[in-house]
Amino acid sequence: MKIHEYQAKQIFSHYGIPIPKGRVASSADEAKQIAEELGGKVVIKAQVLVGGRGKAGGIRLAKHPNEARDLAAQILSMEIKGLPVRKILIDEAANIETEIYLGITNDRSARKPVMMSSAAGGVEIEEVARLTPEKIIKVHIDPLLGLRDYQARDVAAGIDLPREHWKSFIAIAHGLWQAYLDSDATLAEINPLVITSDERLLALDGKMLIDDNALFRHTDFAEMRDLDTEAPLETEARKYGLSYIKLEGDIGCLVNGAGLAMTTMDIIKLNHGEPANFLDIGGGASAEKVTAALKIILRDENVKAILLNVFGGITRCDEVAHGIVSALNEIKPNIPMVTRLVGTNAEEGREILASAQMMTAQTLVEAAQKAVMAAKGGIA
Amino acid sequence: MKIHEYQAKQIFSHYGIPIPKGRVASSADEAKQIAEELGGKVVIKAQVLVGGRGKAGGIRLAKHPNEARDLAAQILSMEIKGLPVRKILIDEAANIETEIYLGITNDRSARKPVMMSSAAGGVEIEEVARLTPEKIIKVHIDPLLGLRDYQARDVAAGIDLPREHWKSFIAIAHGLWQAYLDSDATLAEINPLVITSDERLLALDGKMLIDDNALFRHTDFAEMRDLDTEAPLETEARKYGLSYIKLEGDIGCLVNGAGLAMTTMDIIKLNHGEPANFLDIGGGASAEKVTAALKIILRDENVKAILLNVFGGITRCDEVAHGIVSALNEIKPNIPMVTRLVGTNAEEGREILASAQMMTAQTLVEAAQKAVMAAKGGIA
Amino acid sequence: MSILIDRETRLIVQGITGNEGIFHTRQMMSYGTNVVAGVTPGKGGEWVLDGKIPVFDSMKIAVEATGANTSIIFVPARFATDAVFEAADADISLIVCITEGIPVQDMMRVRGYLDQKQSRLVGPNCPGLLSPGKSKVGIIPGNISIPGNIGVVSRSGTLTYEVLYALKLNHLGVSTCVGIGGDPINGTDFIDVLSMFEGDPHTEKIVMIGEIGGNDEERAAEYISSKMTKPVVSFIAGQTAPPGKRMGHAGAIIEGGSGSAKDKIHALEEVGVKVAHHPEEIPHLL
Amino acid sequence: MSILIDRETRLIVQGITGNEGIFHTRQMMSYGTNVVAGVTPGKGGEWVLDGKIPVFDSMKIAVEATGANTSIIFVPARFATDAVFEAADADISLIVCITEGIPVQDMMRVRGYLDQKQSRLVGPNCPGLLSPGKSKVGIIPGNISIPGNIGVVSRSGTLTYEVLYALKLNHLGVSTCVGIGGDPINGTDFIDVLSMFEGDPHTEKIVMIGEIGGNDEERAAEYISSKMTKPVVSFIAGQTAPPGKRMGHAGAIIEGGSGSAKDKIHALEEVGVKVAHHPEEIPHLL
Repeated sequence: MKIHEYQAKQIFSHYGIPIPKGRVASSADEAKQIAEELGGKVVIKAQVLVGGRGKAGGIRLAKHPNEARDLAAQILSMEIKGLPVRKILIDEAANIETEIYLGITNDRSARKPVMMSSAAGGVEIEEVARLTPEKIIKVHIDPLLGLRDYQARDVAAGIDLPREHWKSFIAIAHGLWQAYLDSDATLAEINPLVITSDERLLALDGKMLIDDNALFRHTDFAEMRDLDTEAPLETEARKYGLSYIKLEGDIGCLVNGAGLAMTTMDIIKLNHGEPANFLDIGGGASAEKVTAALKIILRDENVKAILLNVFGGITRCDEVAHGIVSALNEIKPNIPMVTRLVGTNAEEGREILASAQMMTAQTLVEAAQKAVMAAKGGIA
Repeated sequence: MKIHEYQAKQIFSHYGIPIPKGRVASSADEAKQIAEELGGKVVIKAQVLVGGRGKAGGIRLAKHPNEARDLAAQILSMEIKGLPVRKILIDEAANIETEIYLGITNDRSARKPVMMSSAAGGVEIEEVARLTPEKIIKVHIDPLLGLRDYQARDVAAGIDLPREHWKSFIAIAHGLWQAYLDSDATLAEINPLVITSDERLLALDGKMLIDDNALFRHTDFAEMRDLDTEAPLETEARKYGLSYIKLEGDIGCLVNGAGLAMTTMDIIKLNHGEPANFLDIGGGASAEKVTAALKIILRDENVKAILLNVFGGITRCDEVAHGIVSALNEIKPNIPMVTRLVGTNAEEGREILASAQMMTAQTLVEAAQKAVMAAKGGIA
Repeated sequence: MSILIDRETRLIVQGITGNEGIFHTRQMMSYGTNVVAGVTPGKGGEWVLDGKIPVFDSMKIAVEATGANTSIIFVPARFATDAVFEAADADISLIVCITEGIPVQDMMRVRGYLDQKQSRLVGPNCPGLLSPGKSKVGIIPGNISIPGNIGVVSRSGTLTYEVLYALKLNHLGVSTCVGIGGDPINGTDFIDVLSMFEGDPHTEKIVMIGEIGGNDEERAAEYISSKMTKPVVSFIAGQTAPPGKRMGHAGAIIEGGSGSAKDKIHALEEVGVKVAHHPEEIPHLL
Repeated sequence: MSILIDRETRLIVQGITGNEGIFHTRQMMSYGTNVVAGVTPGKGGEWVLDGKIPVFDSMKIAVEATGANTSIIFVPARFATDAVFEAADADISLIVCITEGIPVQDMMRVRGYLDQKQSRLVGPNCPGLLSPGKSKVGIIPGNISIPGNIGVVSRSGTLTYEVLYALKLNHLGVSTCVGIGGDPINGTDFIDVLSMFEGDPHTEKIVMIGEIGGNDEERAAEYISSKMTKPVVSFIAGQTAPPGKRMGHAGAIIEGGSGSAKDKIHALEEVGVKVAHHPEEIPHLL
């Protein structure tokens, strides 16, 4: 889960990381008032959860409160990469001498957190990694021991930070580690961490991703979820415990299991169709879950056919078939559906569906081909 | 460093461990007022840092505020094992069903913290360990991982705690672990942890020892040190960075190094004398340190002779000798002194001392024998 | 022969008294797995499954009482890491964690701890293991696979069942199927299992089922190239998955430009691994 | 021969630019120890001791530049554990920590970590090691001991010097003297050193100097009884120490009725170890 820059910076500040004076606003008048409080030059930053805000004009410098108001109004009326700007952050402008990158993320291969830093701050770290990987200093952190002082120092030395800033940098590194740890973050990033012309270190921008699996111990974060960042159907699906991701195609997919759901999409594509979504209904396949899933798929107007692919393992296919029939009776979709049931009691399941006049398939490939044909109007 | 029961219980409470309602007082009137606030039966407990308060009459039950005042006055006028009672804790009286012991300490052999518990609470754990060791449940805690839930549960099961109390017990165990950890304790102990007649767990008494070496990160604890618990000369010595412990004998010892200082005491005893103190002046042996040490030894009125034993290693013995002479010139002690200098430049050192008309010795045994004789008036 | 589980497996079920625990314990027992005990804190002393299986309060006591060497975990995510630590500290040599939804930082600590121990963890967020005809420790349906000489290792659940079923339809049997789970950090990875299959005389060919996210498949490709003599056939799910989106599994995400199916397939084909276009093609590549 | 340090020792001094660091580095170099570098964070690039010794910012860089295998730590207590972690992570095989006053919980974490590593820690709160005529890594005066075949291991500082000096006066030489330090939890204990002496062909007899507190001496007695073939002579300081009082060393305390000199002497004599009444008696018991 992503949280906004202003939220990340508030967390950083709690851990002693210096951030610019500033506040969040949702109207131009508020922005003007904050600019007055901050006494002069401010930076106005769109709070949207996509990269490239700056290029899109979502970050602007205002030299006095009236300009702040005008620019705020302008930014608040924008959409950036499809996301409306609902909030803006008004920060005191800083005089920047140097820009540094400092972040902590999970290194899956090493199975450890890794702290990364680069003297090339202000640029996305993936960009630096691609162009000048030698400029990135990495240290792996022992998950049982935490960040050691000497590691933070090695990072400071590695990016050739002037020695007079080591002490502050090490304190910031420790703050970032503690923020990452306590927040169950999968990414905690300061970019840029700047040295100002009056020789202070300051976290000008902040980004945090929170582990969805850990939200049970962070109810405060769960409330921070910005629903603008996901399709409304994704939000809806989450309520039913369904894992749904909207795509651009026209064949709705309803599958049990994440790997099989991805595979179903892949086979549709392989047969020259386009999946409309990823949807994993999880273990079992109760009538309620199938019903909820079908409803969500049908709300996507692009959908021209549905492929329902269930591997009956522990759950028996005849039970699943009954679930499907009962769901269909409730919804009565008016688009073609192909159903594939495999595994335990698949034969019985298929008979139940056939009597309900469903298109059925035995193999994955057959199911995909039938769905593609149905979406193209081949079967009506 | 020991801290008082009321201080330990405040810390415990901060970590969510339930403690009785109560407050500390230093006068009988205060005690009465607190008893009134607590609305009835209270326990009045002398806050002195020695065991056996109860037996000495330092813990009393008062049935109403006036009785509380009288008993408080009585306890505040006591001395328990030589320590004056300056503060009392007034706690709401609890109806006790069961008494449990729960503590965490450092297991030196295992090099890990160990949590210990016993259904025989209210008794000193050493006593339980001696009489019925099988009644003590121990779990070692991984210092990098901390106390695990399952370990706390195993302890609860191990002492046959009724299952309805497991959840509270586990929470208390975690609180105690966190208190121990954050406070750099060498012991954190709840004894007794009681089950009340209304089925609550309550930490009735608490004890914490803090690692002296960790006080640099706990300035708040350093202020809690109760100077009543150490001889005034020990407090004085600490100011000079000297490690001094007062004993009952008459031969003052001044030695560089803790092991050698203990050995010097041992050899005095072996030669039928009695050491008046342990004193380690540490590395080097500057005139200032020798002077401070000599002054402290001389303030002990029992001292009839002084044995100064210095092994010159890196420090040259002639330098040490100059330090001694300069210290003697300042203090001019009027009791006999035996000096033994060994190691680097010992010969030169002994010459300097001889010209200052000091008794000198070459071997440890010789030095001890001369000091013992001097203390008995054999040399004047 | 098989790897990790066989007729010598003596299993404890952690969280046996929950719905899932009791259901799958029954399934495993019907399959012939030697379930020796269950553990549910606070329910020690009870007996479940028609009085056949004793329940203990703690792993330590259960292991002492039964000499178990394997455990399977069916407890909710917030308690699951503690269950892993408890099993490891009770010297269980194989711990299988079915639980989905464990926070990734918890798993990093678990790995940091287990790396000092003798215990192997399989999972979490996995369907467990099946050695057809011998033992089942997990939730893989027993009837979809027959004994044989193909080793199967997979990050997925039902997709694995598809593959096992496709193999069975083609009369191909399996030595052991290991579901390593769909989380970004798990106890056992492809390389661990590949090396065990390489060392197992009864496994002749291997099927490796990967998916988007991370670079376990790429590292496996390197390992196959340098260390494996047995043929490996693979399938990678998620060729049509969009970047930046978590596809059901916590670990199935293309991020920062890495973890795509394309890269994985490329890496595998580079070292001579045949990569199937879809699961039903796998039997024909073996 | 000797144990732990010899002419192959390549030493880094952590905290070299402090007063103690520079003083003892000079002493070690005069003794012939091969000091290859110093580390003081923030002073990398400087040269000390008449431009002979380079100073680096970090252990990693210093080890890479010099191929050091040993380090000695002269940094204040609040930074000393970090210095130990840094040395261990730089794969230093022997770390000698002179620093006194490290919190005991810090040392428990250090031990917990080092037990997973290849690095051995000697100390903290110790005088270090001396292999007479070969190498000195620590603060033991070089001139009070001569080469020979007696191994010395001790929890104490100046008391050890007394013993070395008494041996020298009796023309008895030493293979290696190891000061393991006076803290309750340290990196190397009596048993570790005894086993190394047992395996060292040039060590024929051993002197073990204990003191009150803990039960390292008791455990050593057991070890001597079951594993040692070489004679051990001992001395235990603190026979007159009162219980409950910390005698200078953080580890020298009789608490909860255990750790008394009497118990230790008894345990050692039980297994045939000759225990001297005072240090000057030791040469005569060898």
